[in-house]
Amino acid sequence: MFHLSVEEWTALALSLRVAGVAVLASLPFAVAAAWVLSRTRFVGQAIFDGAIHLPLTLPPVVTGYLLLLTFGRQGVAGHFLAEHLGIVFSFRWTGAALAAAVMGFPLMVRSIRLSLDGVDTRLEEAAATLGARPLAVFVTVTLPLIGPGILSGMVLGFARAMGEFGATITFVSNIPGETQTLASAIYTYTQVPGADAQALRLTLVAIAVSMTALIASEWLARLGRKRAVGT
Amino acid sequence: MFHLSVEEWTALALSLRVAGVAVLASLPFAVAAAWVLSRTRFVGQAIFDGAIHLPLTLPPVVTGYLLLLTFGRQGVAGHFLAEHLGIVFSFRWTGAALAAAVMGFPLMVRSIRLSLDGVDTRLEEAAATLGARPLAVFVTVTLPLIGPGILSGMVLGFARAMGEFGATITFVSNIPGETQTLASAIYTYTQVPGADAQALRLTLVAIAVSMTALIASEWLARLGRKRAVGT
Amino acid sequence: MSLEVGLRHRQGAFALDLAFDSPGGLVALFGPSGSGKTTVVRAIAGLLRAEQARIVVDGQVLVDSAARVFLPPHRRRIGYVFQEPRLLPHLSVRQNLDYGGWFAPRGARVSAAEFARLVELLDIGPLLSRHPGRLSGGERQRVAIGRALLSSPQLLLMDEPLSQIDENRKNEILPYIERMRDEVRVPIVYVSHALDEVVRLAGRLVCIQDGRLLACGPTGEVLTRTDLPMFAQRADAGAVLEARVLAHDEAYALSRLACAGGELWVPRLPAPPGGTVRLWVRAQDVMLALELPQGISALNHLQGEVLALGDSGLGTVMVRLDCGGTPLLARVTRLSAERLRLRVGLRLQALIKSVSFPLAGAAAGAL
Amino acid sequence: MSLEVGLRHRQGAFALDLAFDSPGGLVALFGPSGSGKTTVVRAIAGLLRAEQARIVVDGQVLVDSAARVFLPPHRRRIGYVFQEPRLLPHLSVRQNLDYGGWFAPRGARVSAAEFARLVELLDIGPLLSRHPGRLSGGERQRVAIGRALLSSPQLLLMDEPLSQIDENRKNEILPYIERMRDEVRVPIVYVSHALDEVVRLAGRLVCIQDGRLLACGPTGEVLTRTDLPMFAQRADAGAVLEARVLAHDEAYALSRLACAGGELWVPRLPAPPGGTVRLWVRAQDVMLALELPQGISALNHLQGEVLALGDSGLGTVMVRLDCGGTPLLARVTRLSAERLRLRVGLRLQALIKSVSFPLAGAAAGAL
Amino acid sequence: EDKPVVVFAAASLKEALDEVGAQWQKEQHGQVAISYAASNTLARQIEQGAPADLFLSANLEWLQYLSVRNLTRKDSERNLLRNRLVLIAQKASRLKLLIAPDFPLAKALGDGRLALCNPAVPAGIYGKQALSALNVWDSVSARTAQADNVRAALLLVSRGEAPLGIVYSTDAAADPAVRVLDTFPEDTHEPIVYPLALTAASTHPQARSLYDYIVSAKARAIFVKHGFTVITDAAH
Ligand SMILES: Nc1ncnc2c1ncn2[C@@H]1O[C@H](COP(=O)(O)OP(=O)(O)OP(=O)(O)O)[C@@H](O)[C@H]1O
Ligand SMILES: Nc1ncnc2c1ncn2[C@@H]1O[C@H](COP(=O)(O)OP(=O)(O)OP(=O)(O)O)[C@@H](O)[C@H]1O
Ligand code: MOO
Ligand SMILES: [Mg+2]
Ligand SMILES: [Mg+2]
Repeated sequence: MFHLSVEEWTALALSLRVAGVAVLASLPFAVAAAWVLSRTRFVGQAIFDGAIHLPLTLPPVVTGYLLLLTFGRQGVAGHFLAEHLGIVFSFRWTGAALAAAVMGFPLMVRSIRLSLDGVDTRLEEAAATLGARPLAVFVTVTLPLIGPGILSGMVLGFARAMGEFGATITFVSNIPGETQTLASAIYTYTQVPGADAQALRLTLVAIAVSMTALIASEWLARLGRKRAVGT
Repeated sequence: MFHLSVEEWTALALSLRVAGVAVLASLPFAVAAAWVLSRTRFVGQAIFDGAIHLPLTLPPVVTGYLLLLTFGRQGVAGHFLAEHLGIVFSFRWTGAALAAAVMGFPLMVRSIRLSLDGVDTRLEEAAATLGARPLAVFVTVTLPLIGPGILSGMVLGFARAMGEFGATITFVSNIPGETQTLASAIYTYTQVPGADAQALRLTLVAIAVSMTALIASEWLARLGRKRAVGT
Repeated sequence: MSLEVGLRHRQGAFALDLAFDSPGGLVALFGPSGSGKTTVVRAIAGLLRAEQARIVVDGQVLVDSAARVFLPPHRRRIGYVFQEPRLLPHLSVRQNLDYGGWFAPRGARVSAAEFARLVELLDIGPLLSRHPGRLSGGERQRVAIGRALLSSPQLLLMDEPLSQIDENRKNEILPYIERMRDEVRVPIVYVSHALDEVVRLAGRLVCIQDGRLLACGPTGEVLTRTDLPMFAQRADAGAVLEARVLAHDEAYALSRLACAGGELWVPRLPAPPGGTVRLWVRAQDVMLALELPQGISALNHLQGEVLALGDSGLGTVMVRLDCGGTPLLARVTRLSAERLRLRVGLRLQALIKSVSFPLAGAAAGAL
Repeated sequence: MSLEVGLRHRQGAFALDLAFDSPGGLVALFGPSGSGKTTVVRAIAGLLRAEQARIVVDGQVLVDSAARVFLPPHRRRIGYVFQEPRLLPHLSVRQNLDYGGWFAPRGARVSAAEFARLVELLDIGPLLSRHPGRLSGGERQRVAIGRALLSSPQLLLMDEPLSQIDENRKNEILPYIERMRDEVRVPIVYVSHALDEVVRLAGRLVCIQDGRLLACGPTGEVLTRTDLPMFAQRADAGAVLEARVLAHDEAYALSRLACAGGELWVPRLPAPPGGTVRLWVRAQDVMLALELPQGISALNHLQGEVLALGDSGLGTVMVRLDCGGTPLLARVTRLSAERLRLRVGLRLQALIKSVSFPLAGAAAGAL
Repeated sequence: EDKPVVVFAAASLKEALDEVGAQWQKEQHGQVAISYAASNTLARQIEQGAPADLFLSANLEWLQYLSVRNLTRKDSERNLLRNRLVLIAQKASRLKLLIAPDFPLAKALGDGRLALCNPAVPAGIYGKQALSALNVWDSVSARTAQADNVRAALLLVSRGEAPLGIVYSTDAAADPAVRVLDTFPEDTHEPIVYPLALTAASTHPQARSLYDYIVSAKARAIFVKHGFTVITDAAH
């Protein structure tokens, strides 16, 4: 039952790459956004916050359309990136990664922000008195302390990326070997009468992958927790 | 432009009801699941954790099918609930709420768990020495301390519920007035060439709703934070 | 009111293995930092499940690992002043103080008058509506003390409760603790590094080092043991005199006492005539004279005989005296010792100023 | 090494409004709980941006709100021992200790030998690889002290650093602080409720109450002011003698000093002959005699004249003496005062045991 | 309370069927609720007991799926509409291309892609059939961008992401940003048929009335207006 076709192996590999890249590439931005939301106050913050949550609130298909309009070959951002940085999203796995990153972004930001809100700022003060500049405080104190939130955000982002197909398929279509992820493949099977077995098979694969990621994250979290008990 | 048809008003109202009920009804379960994951160790915990994350990992359509198979009129759980408790999900708004709840569940559990992991257990110890039984400790100490996580989880769950259509449409279809939520309505418009304006209009409504919910949650969070500064 | 503790537990590299008991009253845990005091208190509170434990308070078995008995913390009716304040950050000071009352049995709740009195005593009235995050360090500690005292405990655990409290407030709080000990008759386990607090409060002293029992016994006995460098080397080493109150002189605010060695004038004590008191006499406050000097301000002189001479560091000599049955310690410079030709058996006068007596608790009930 | 502080700030119901300065050395902040000590220290550290502030250390303006100068904390090169330990929970003890070194300028880093010495002194060697969550309360406080001292600070802020440290360790740590003060010549702001620490360490004493300055001046002067009930009512009230070191007697571990009123024998001081020292003489340790007694263990007697008599509570009388220019306080019971017929102008002998001198810092440099 | 007649219909029928439904409502004073989704979704839902009275599928297969399970009223099954498959380009495109066997589709694409539907949805199946029949599938199969649905394929072309696309003529007509280059001959693919049936579980008294209205001449005019061909003979 778990014999996968070449195409399915490709889809699995692609899913892992897309989800991995999406999570890692968006992480710095997620941390930055969380920091801005948690630690600063500015006019229009609610709008910023709302914009980050949009991909969660909107039907994925709409997000996909918006991505297409913005990051497609003809889109403003897409055009700019292609011209100046040589980054092309349309019909590439990079586009799938972008879609996955955008869809997972609110989840990552929320988790990280939640941790950030909970950081005892007295520890940051202590680090500052010891000569650490704000950036050094962030790297040596804040970042390690929000480790659980970052990890949690990454798990959510990864899981979401594995399951996402609505925005992906709309944005970069469903090209086997390039943009067809496991989720798209499963979706495709569900559309065909009599393909239930195949869909189930791939679903089990997806479950296995997520389970592995989850267990790894729990293990990492426990490792971190073991070291730091109380203050 | 913002003149909504009766059907669209209905969809909006339904979305709010579905999202609200989904979040509120699943909250106790989410808190319980988070507590189990954070505070207990048992064999098969990884599987429990994985199961909770499934709706995030799987394509929503798959989740929808699984719900249809389980909670449909012919499904085991659906049959049981209908027979013994009179709760019918299939093709009712309650089903949409169930789908939204299931889809948002991992997000809520994660947030709450993250907060729970961060609770200073020394405070719970202090409460216990003052005579509070475990349940009382939980209600008077733990729950208030994880307030931010609960709120954050509710925001995520609500937003997800507002944006969800994949599982909903698959589970309870897209029946105006009964199961057609804002997201489903938007999705339907996006399927039709030339309906962009309508889709955009509803999208803006969805954004406005989420923005309101978000601002309300921030306000609540700030209220909570103002009261409790440090230990 | 009795207390019986036996513990065996490992945490990390630290091994705890000790047993002690107390007939009641206040028992002080004394020992260097890291010796295991907090660990013992946590075990008594039920926050630590020791590998082997037997803890009995007042006949009630709280823990007996052999019999698999373990009463959870919330059923032990304890008031625990933690080493760090541990106030509930989401509750106001008033709610923190009330917290224990929410769970105390109806009859045991503290009255409004008692609440007001304690708030007044701890000087936390103006803080009641504030949240703990907006308090100073000492204010937090005072609220923590109040919270424990207001929970109507049947056992009080206090882990360095006065460490950040200033002298004047300390002198107001100590009598309250004494009242809990003597009138409310709550058994108290008290951790402190301050010998004056220990002497004043503790009927029984338990000394711990590296997780093991070094000494356990009546405070006076343990403190005068010269084999415990923990005390002998301290600047405030001394002896505990037991004495009977003869009378009070209200005009001069003095009390007249009788101990085995003679009569003493000390600052007015709260004990009734006829009661027994314990007095801490620091070795450095005792002056030795070969003959009784005249026209001197020191009111007290006991005649005694040198029992032993020991080096007590820094060029000083610790002189153990027996004053007609009352043990006394005096610390003098080696130069003085030579000038006075101190030797075992020498009879001399020990002079003690009245004002040098630290206020000792009226401890009749506590012994 | 000078320090100049002017602050005006409101937080909640509390208003801070004070100014003080110090020529350098160690300045102690003294005052009841909630009086604003920590707030002042936080402002000096730059963790609190006071509404109006001017803080100058050693000529360097750290804050001047009028000129809109505000040096951020990380550029102030401070070592701050917080009132609560505030160790970084995700770092090991060793990493916590090293933390300040990561940011100190290359030349200023502490040597491995110095690190080892301090670790030894604080007795935290076995804890180096542990994380702060697994330490006892006192262990945490010691690590926090080590962390601040090892950050090569140009200004040390210590907020009740020894509150949970036992007596023996305290006596090991205090000389180190003295060395920082005298040899490394780091200005130190020291908050403490313990008068013995203050007397021993502080050249200058700043008394705060309710956010306002009560007194500021050389420690000896402030402590002998009888208008400050904060001190006069304390059991350990006393006077500060200034004296010159004449010689040391190594055999007896004593030092011979000369003060205006005569010569004194005190336990061996670390000051060099010819240096000036400050000695804290508690009023309760001074015995008064109309004539010089013979055959007595007290090595020191100064002849003096009664300047004033004042009630000092609890049936005792505070006697202000002038011993040939040296001020001295003696506390005796009212009964003694009457028996000796004490009155202004009476000449008498003040007896002080050598061992009753709390070890006072060799403070030549610190004054 | 008037319960509506519930119609389960393929998403691509939305505009036309909404209008038909509204007309019927006005004329017969009945209530109608139409649930649009993918045909497969709807079929499975009917299988699971969905309260649908009518099913309007985008292909024969999913009606068949229900029919063999006896979930439709056999006598009500009929092919209602027919659609055509067209080749489209962006409005602004200068491309000229006529469909014929071995027509130079690959060359016309250049380095672009051919927007197409997923072979899981009917439009994708028909497109692949047509291109295979014309012997050009092999040359472009690796160059397709398979969209989730017709609408998405259309968008790829109208946004210029893909130079060419294959969609239904009804869809192409609704999007002013695209231009039809040519229509595929009907013999190159299975007929594109939208079948209609009453469900076996339907109990709504007005279901039949709506059914009749949908197959009536009045409805026919509306479908035609939206670009469909109406199949008049009740063939099956
Ligand atoms: N965050 C805060 N918000 C409002 N008021 C505060 C806050 N922190 C402290 N206070 C108040 O400011 C005053 C001064 O506090 P501070 O911490 O400086 O006192 P302190 O002298 O250090 O006392 P302690 O000896 O108890 O540590 C106190 O009355 C306290 O209640
Ligand atoms: N969580 C822990 N894990 C491992 N070892 C611990 C832990 N907590 C404390 N210890 C060690 O156990 C020993 C006893 O700790 P305890 O807190 O009982 O000391 P203490 O006597 O209360 O000291 P202090 O006066 O400093 O508060 C110490 O050596 C300490 O390092
Ligand atoms: O809600 Mo979706 O349906 O992720 O694509
Ligand atoms: Mg302790
Ligand atoms: Mg303070």
